[in-house]
Amino acid sequence: MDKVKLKFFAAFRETTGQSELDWPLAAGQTAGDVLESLVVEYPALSGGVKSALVMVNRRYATRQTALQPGDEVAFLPPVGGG
Amino acid sequence: MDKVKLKFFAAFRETTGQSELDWPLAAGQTAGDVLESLVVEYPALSGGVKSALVMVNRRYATRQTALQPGDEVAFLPPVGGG
Amino acid sequence: MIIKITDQPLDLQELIADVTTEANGGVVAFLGVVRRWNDGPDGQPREVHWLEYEAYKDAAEEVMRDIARQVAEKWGLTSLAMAHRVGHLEIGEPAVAVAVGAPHRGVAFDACEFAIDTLKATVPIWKKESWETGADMGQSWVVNKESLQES
Amino acid sequence: MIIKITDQPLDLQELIADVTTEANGGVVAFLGVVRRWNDGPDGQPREVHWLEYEAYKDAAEEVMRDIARQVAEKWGLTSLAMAHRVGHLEIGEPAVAVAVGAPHRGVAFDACEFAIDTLKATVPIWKKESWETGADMGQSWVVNKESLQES
Repeated sequence: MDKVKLKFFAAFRETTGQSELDWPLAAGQTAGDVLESLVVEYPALSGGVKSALVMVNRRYATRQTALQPGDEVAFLPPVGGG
Repeated sequence: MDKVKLKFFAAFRETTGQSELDWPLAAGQTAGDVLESLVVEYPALSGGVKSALVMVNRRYATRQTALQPGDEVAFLPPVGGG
Repeated sequence: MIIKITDQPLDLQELIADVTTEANGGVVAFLGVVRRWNDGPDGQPREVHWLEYEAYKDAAEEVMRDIARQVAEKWGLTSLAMAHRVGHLEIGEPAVAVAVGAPHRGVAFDACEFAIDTLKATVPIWKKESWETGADMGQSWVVNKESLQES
Repeated sequence: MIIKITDQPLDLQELIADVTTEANGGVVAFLGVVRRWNDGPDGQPREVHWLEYEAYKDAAEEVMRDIARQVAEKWGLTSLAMAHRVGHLEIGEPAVAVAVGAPHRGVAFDACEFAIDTLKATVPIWKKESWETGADMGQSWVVNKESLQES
């Protein structure tokens, strides 16, 4: 099956206990679809990811962005740099 | 006779050929009075000093400032620091 | 152009040298240093023990390069360098450094402030703070008020 | 508080350390560096060989301390350090350095820009420029456009 690579940082990394995960991708799925399936597996994420920003291949994207096999997808907690 | 100490910088130092000078001070004279007597002695200053700022004892003053014997008086060309 | 996420101590001189050219006489730098006192979510100050910064490194450097592109578009002939440290930081250590060189200083001030404001809103870096208030202590992920969020 | 006119090379790190406190996490610094190209009085760029700065030292330091007092009055809990070099300077050497520390960075940017603007308008320092245009060369006292003058 096709896959994407999910990356987790900060609170989401701690909640999932993972820095990255290979995740199944069905044809035509968007970042939002993947996020929904992720929350089913990790219900503890459901509160935090509501306001999460999305990156696909290290660039900002949206929940509507269509994914390709092999894409690197990250849902980001609000940032705190500086 | 009472005196003040005049200080010259930059173009005025070059024009007078002096870094400082003791200058006679009559009772009741202002910085402007001293400047007038200075220009009589150094006519080459007359153009430059029109826009000169005045300092008395290292603080900004005006041509109307009354001088005391021993004061340090400077007429400053426009500044160029930074 | 220096743009980097690093686990090494920041070297502001290196960034300044990077943006100082024969045409750029005005250099403005911003340094963000770990403070001992920081306001908690209730607005009350709490004492900070240390910070731990984490970055999505490749993406963070990409977003920082994008900030440099925005600065070049807005202000023309400017040079920008930015570095952000990750890992464990103690009080007084610099976490972020930004340097901007420009022919005229007004532009350098504006561009440097824009760069740090935009970094705090958009660059994927997170900060965990170890704190105590006297009555209480803990470790929290601290979010920038400027942080962009999905609404 | 470091406030000085000096004939020694400027040390920005020293100024930054001077304004970085446990409360002041945001530090903004300005560095003015000798440029190779500077506009002449006709607006045409001319090549600079070197600069020679001269100060009314005691008065300059007094006016710089007054700028620090104005910054404290306007912006409260800020720290300011300023140094200006005198004597012979080559291209690329810093002539002036200003550092401001404040609890919040917006204040540090505003106060630093105010300090350098006010320095350029009021501090009794003069600059002689050795220049050439190709067709012509000379040495001129160069006046700041911000310079206060008796009208």
